[in-house]
Amino acid sequence: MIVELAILLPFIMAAVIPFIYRRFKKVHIGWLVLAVPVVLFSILTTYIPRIVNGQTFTKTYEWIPSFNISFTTYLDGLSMIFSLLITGVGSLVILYSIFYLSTKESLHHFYCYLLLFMGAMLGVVFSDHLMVLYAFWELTSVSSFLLIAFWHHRKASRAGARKAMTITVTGGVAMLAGFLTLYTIAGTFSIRELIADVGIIQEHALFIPAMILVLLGAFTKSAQFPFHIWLPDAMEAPTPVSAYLHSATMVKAGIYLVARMSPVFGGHEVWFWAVAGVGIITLFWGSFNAVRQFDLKALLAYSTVSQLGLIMSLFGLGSAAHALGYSQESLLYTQATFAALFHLINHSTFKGALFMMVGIVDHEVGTRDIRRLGGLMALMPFTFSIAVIGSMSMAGLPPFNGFLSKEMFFTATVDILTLNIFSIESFGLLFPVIAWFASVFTFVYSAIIVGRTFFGKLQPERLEKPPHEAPIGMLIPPFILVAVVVGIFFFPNVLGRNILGPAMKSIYPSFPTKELIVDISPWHFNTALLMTIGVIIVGVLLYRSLPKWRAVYQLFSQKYTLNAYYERIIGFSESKSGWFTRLYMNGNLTYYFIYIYVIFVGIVAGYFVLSDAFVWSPAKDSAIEYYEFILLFIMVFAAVALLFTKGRITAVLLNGVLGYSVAFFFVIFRAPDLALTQLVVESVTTALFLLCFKFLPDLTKENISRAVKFSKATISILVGATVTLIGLTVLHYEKFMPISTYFEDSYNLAGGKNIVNTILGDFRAFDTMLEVVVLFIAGLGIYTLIKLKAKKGETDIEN
Amino acid sequence: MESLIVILVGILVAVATYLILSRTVIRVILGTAVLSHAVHLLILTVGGLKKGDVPLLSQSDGPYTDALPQALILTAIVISFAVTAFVLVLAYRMYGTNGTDDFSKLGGSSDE
Amino acid sequence: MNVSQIVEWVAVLMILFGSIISVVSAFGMIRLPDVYTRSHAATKSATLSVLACLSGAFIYFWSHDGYVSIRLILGIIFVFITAPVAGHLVCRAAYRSRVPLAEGSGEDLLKPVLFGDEVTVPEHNEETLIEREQKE
Amino acid sequence: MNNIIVLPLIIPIVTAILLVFLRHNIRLQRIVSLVTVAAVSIIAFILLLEVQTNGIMKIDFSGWLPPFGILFVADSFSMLLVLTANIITAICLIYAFSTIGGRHERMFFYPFVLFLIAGVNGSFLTGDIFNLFVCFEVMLLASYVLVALGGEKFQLRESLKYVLINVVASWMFLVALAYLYGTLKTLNMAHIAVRVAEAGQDPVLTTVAILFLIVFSLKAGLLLFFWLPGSYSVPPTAVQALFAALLTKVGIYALFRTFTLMFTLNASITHMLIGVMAGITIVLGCLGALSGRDVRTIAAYNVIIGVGFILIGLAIGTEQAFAGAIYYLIHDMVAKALLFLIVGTMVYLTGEIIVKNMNGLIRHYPLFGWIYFIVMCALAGIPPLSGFLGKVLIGQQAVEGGFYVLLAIGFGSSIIVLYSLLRIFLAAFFGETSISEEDKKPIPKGAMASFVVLALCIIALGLGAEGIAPYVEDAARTLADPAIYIEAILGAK
Amino acid sequence: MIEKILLISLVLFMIAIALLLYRVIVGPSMPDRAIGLDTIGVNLISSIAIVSILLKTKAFLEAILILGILAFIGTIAFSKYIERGVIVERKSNR
Amino acid sequence: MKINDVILRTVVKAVVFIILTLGVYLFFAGHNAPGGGFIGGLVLGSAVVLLYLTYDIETVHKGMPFDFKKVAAFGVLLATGTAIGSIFFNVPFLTQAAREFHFPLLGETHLSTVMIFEAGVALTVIGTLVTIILSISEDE
Repeated sequence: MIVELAILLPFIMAAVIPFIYRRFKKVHIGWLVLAVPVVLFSILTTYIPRIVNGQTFTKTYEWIPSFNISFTTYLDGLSMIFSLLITGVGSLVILYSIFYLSTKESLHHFYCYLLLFMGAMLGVVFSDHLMVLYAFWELTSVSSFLLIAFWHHRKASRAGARKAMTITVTGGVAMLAGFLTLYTIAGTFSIRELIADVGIIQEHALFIPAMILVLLGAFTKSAQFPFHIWLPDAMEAPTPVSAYLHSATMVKAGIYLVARMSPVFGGHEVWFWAVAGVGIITLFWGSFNAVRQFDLKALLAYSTVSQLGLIMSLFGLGSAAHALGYSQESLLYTQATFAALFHLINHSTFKGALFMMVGIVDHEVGTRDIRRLGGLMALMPFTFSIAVIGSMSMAGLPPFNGFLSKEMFFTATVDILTLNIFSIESFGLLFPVIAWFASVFTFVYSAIIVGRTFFGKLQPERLEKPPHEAPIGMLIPPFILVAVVVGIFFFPNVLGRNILGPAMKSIYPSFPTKELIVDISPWHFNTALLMTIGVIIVGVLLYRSLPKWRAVYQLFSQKYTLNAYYERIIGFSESKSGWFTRLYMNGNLTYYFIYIYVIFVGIVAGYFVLSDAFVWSPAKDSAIEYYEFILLFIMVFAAVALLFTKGRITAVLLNGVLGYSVAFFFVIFRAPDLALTQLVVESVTTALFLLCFKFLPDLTKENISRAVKFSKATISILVGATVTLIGLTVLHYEKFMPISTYFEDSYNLAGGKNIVNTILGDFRAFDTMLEVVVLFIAGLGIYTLIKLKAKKGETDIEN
Repeated sequence: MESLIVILVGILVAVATYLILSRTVIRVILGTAVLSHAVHLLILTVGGLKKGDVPLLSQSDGPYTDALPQALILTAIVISFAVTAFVLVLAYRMYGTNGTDDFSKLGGSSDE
Repeated sequence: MNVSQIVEWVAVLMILFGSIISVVSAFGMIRLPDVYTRSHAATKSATLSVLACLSGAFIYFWSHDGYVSIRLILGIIFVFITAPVAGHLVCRAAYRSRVPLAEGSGEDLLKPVLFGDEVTVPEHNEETLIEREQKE
Repeated sequence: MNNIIVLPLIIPIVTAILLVFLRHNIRLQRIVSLVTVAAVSIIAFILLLEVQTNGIMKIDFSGWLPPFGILFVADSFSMLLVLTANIITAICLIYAFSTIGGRHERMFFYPFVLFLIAGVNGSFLTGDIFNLFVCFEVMLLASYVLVALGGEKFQLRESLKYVLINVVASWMFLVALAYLYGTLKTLNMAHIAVRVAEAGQDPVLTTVAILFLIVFSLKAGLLLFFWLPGSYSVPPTAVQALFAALLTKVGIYALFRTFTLMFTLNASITHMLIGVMAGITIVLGCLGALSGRDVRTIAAYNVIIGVGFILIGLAIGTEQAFAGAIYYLIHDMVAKALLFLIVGTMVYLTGEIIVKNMNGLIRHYPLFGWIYFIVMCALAGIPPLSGFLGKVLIGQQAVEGGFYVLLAIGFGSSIIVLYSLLRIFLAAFFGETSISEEDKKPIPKGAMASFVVLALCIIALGLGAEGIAPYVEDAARTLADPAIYIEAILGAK
Repeated sequence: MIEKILLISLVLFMIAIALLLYRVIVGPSMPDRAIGLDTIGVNLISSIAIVSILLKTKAFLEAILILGILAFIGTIAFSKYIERGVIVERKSNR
Repeated sequence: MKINDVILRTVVKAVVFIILTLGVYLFFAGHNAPGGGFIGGLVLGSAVVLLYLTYDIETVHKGMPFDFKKVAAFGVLLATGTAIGSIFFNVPFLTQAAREFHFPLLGETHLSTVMIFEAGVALTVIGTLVTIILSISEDE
């Protein structure tokens, strides 16, 4: 069906593109790619009537049914908006890219990434299953990483891509944790089922953590303050990518998530303040910073940040209606959500157009620096008109769609003051105030875009290429977008009823749809209009006096920007972790042994002492003879002498003495086989030591300080004591009979009278077999070790 | 007797640990050798000492001392022999190529 | 006291004798001044002690259990054959690695034969000879 | 007769010995070793299927019934690991064919690899704790030789450290075994479980359990991973990959067996300890991976992070968490093998080990670069690749069990993993290349094939996770309920 | 009585071994140690014989012979090491 | 400088046979008395080592032209082979076959495949021991 097709088609195409690219050398491969979004867009539009009628489409395919992970698609009003944006803007962007990117670029990569991205985005908006949503979510991060790093020979591209990936994936992981928490609460991964279980979910103790984690994902993706820093750097991508990712898709994923999850989380105070508050701060911070930018794309990036903040805060304000439940009063707040959805579309249109406009300027002039631009109006009239329409819409001026949604935004911020929950009375006034200031800055930077690029003096000597109008193909897509910008202004209610209404239904499932649809009137008079007029007046004044107050930005030292903090955190953690790692992983085996022994004593002895398990009952010991004392004494003597001996031969002989004494103990303890083996093995070991001494140096005195010696001795004694104490306790642990009594019947069972040997040769012959293998490996290993020597002079590639 | 042997094992382990914590290769290897002695004694001891006769059916009619630990020790002795031999050769090859047997000079973590 | 008991006693006394000799030889090992004299204590008296002891054990098992242990006989023969050779080899090694004679040993007639007229006598260090060899 | 269970151990041993006789016929050595490992993989697969129908299978050697004799036990958990281990070994062998070089091949490289895999298989299969020690030693000795194989200066240096630490660890294992025998007087794992249950796991037994925890932690690289970064960066690439895929996993397997079968009753202490150790391990591993400047070190610290993450599953201790840990374990084996193969090849291609000094590899080796990208994503747990499901299951159970700190550390680690690997990708694969078209070394076909196969495994394990779900679920069920295992070994009580 | 005498003998042997151990550790020369070790081996042989009688078992009689063999081989190896620095030569007399 | 080893060599010729006898005895005694494949192998191996000690590698190699690595390998093969044999008889792995035989000279003798297994062990031990010692000695 359509939804599966919508997700699959881009992926299939992405997989095919690299292979057919080689056959398509002559024709721009983009034409082929263009078919994908166009087809999808047209099919999706045919579904609009059914969606308006309240139909939804779901389909489930099993993925990992054992763990409740299934691929469930869900098409409703909300996903419709986003899917239309993705495919619609996608078509235009691909059309634009055909003219923007020459065939010399590695187009197969480009379109492959782009299609992956498109498919992933569609997957995000069509998934009903949280895990699948997460999967596509991460895929958007990955594919956007690839798109941003498309010109990976540029250092800035790589850095931007890395930042984008790091931040969005971090958010994604947090989101995953949030989803898992939701699953723990509700026992389902399906969003629809979650919405159905809202009651249970909100009661749960983990509700707020889950919410915050999910929001982290949304905020990072949508470049909300303070995670917005990746977005300006991501402008290193080719302009079509910026136009696509940062106007209509990638950054809207976070918005989508907030919208989608608001039936679950909305209505909680934390959600309201987090979404609305972060949104409004982002709005202000983005617009404020956009003004200071000299790079047109960076300016647009900050403007995107700010506009996303606007949409986000609208969703936050709108979530108040969830708290109130369905009532006439709460319908006042649903209008905020309606405005959010409306602005979402509007923003995509004008921002898409503006990005393409900047791309054209960049492409035809060779620079995006507004200090070098100016006076292009006459040379690039079409581009100029796109810029004017886009900017005016962005600034919120009539007769463009931005005006309408901006007005609705103002209305919403004012309306929210009537709310009497969420302790709105203390901070509520900040909303309209900040919104108004932000809009002033928005006006200013919109003016900058037009004014600095197209008015003023032309500086041909500072441009890379002689400026001229762009090819028609590059102009068509932005023209279509600005046409939509104007069109929506005049017929907003077409959009409102057919597209926005069903989406409202998805966000407020318990509300009657009709009541949710706001009748947008282009011509109106209210507080918001007054605010807009104020914005225009102050904005014009500020734009005029910009050079004078630009110095304000100098107050914000470069050292203390968020970017600088990000870099510093990364740098700090890399250097400090390096310092720390090298501190303890210093390559010195002695240290490693110390760590191991300290941990051993700490944990084992620590537990042993704390659990009070120590028991010792010497009375149960067997008798002891004098000569055994002497033997014990000899062993202790030899062991201690081993510590102080200076010659290696003596040391080895002392070790031999220990071994022989052990063998003698084996004799005393009635273990003839052991005694024999130990005797021979000990002799052979000693002989091996002597053999190897030909190649080894004599012992040298270790010049170590008294303190080191003391600490080593302490560790050793502690280790010895631990072993002893546990051993003493174990000695008299008499809860069980040994299984070995069974073996005493060895003659009847295995036909041998030597029990030890029958165990070795029959009962546990498997051990013996492997032991022989071990011996063999050691022998063979020694042989290779000696025979295989590194060739001298040969430079080794391994290191 | 058992307690004494366990204490002896503790002493041996302490000595072995001290040797293992020293910087020269030979001492460390000697430490592992001493440690293996200690371990073998320990296995035998916890299995019970002098609780019966030599585990040979032809020599007595029982009760016999626990034969299973003996079998385990035999396996362990062989393995420790194999390992010690290998370590020794490795040590002298290392000394031959690196020219020092002092671990504090053999730092060179791979992160160079 | 029957015969077997007497024989047992003889065996035990042989063992005791062996042990005493052994301690004596051990004292010799401690007290004697240089390696050559010590080897005398080791090879001669210690061999005597072990032979006495093993014979005692052999006799004991023979009379007590009626068990003729071929392994013990082999052991006696083996020690009997090898102990002198071992002593010889060690002494030769000692001399060749130039372990000095005790003071007051009198004239060393072998020295000019083996080492010619080298004047310097290196310290008795196990490494010296090896180092020399490696240099060669 | 279930003699088939012993084949994964005995076939490699026998062929390894036969290869010693075929020392100079390298071509035959290659074929025989590959066929052997492939055959073992097939046997493991058959057994895996059998276990599904027949339940846990066992073979009592020489017919001595447990707890008296030694036995091999095939349950889903062990068979899954045996299967994965052998498939990976086969792939690493293919890589080795084209890269290891005749010097190594004539010096019994293939026999040692076969011994290694025999030891690994034995460790996975055995049902007797002393036999586990012996199997460990088979594996370890082979690994000692393989680390040092080549005789380079740095190699000998690091391998000596590796060997010495492992020797000490082995003797500690014996100490723990001594205590175990001293208290429980038995060696059969199932019988131990029964006796521990009878004694109610008093403090003495818990002490023994903690001793085992320390010992196996040393093998698994849980907290006591000091030997790991050095020794994993010196041997030939194929060996590195094998080590990364197999060695620590055996320790992890042993930890799972110890604390799901034998010492389960004092979980508040033991599992808490495992959790704490796993957390610290991940943090330290992250610090190392973050700061690493050379590719091998970064890869080695990633192994450590993986170990910690898997053991979070053990620390949580629910059936779903076990399932997650098993998924992640399998994923980790495949992905780490591939990562090490790629890293080794990068070093070979550029002649550099420092990340900063590499550049632009993707220009000459596009497929190679994209495979790295895939493994990077898989290790970071990005869906739908192999690391995803394990991460999700463990994470979900961590939430459910209230292990929030572990969850945060575990999930945080995947970001660090991504960051550290992304740095390599951006520096070494992207950017301008300084190697000209003429100077570029070709990647041997066999090596490339092994990358592709492993990458396909990663994708298949992610997308087709359902394919192994029945086995994983069965394995997790057995781990969660030791009674199943005990009953299969000792008969119904 | 017999047992007591045997025990006394055993103690005496042990004392002898302890004394010889002093020689092994102190040296001063390598041959001293070699001789000391050889003698310890010989004394151990005797001790094992006594222990066998005490424990009333013949299980350890192999150990006697083996110990003798090892003491011999060890002494030869040691003396060769002292004398020539190598234990096994590739070609005789180079 | 030639060092003459006449005394040593003369004695060793006799001694080696004692050792070999003991080794073989230990090997066969294993089932009922202390001994067995491992210790027997070690003793036999030390006899070989004694030969190498008193003579030199080349001389001994002329008399015993074995590659001891392969001896060891053969030993392992023998040990594992008896184990594998049981697979073909459809009895549990490693099951040993045993039977009482009546030999004219030896009387009742218990013969079983354990013997072959133990022989494998012994061969491995000999082979490995000699391989190790020779490898080290040959190293320059």
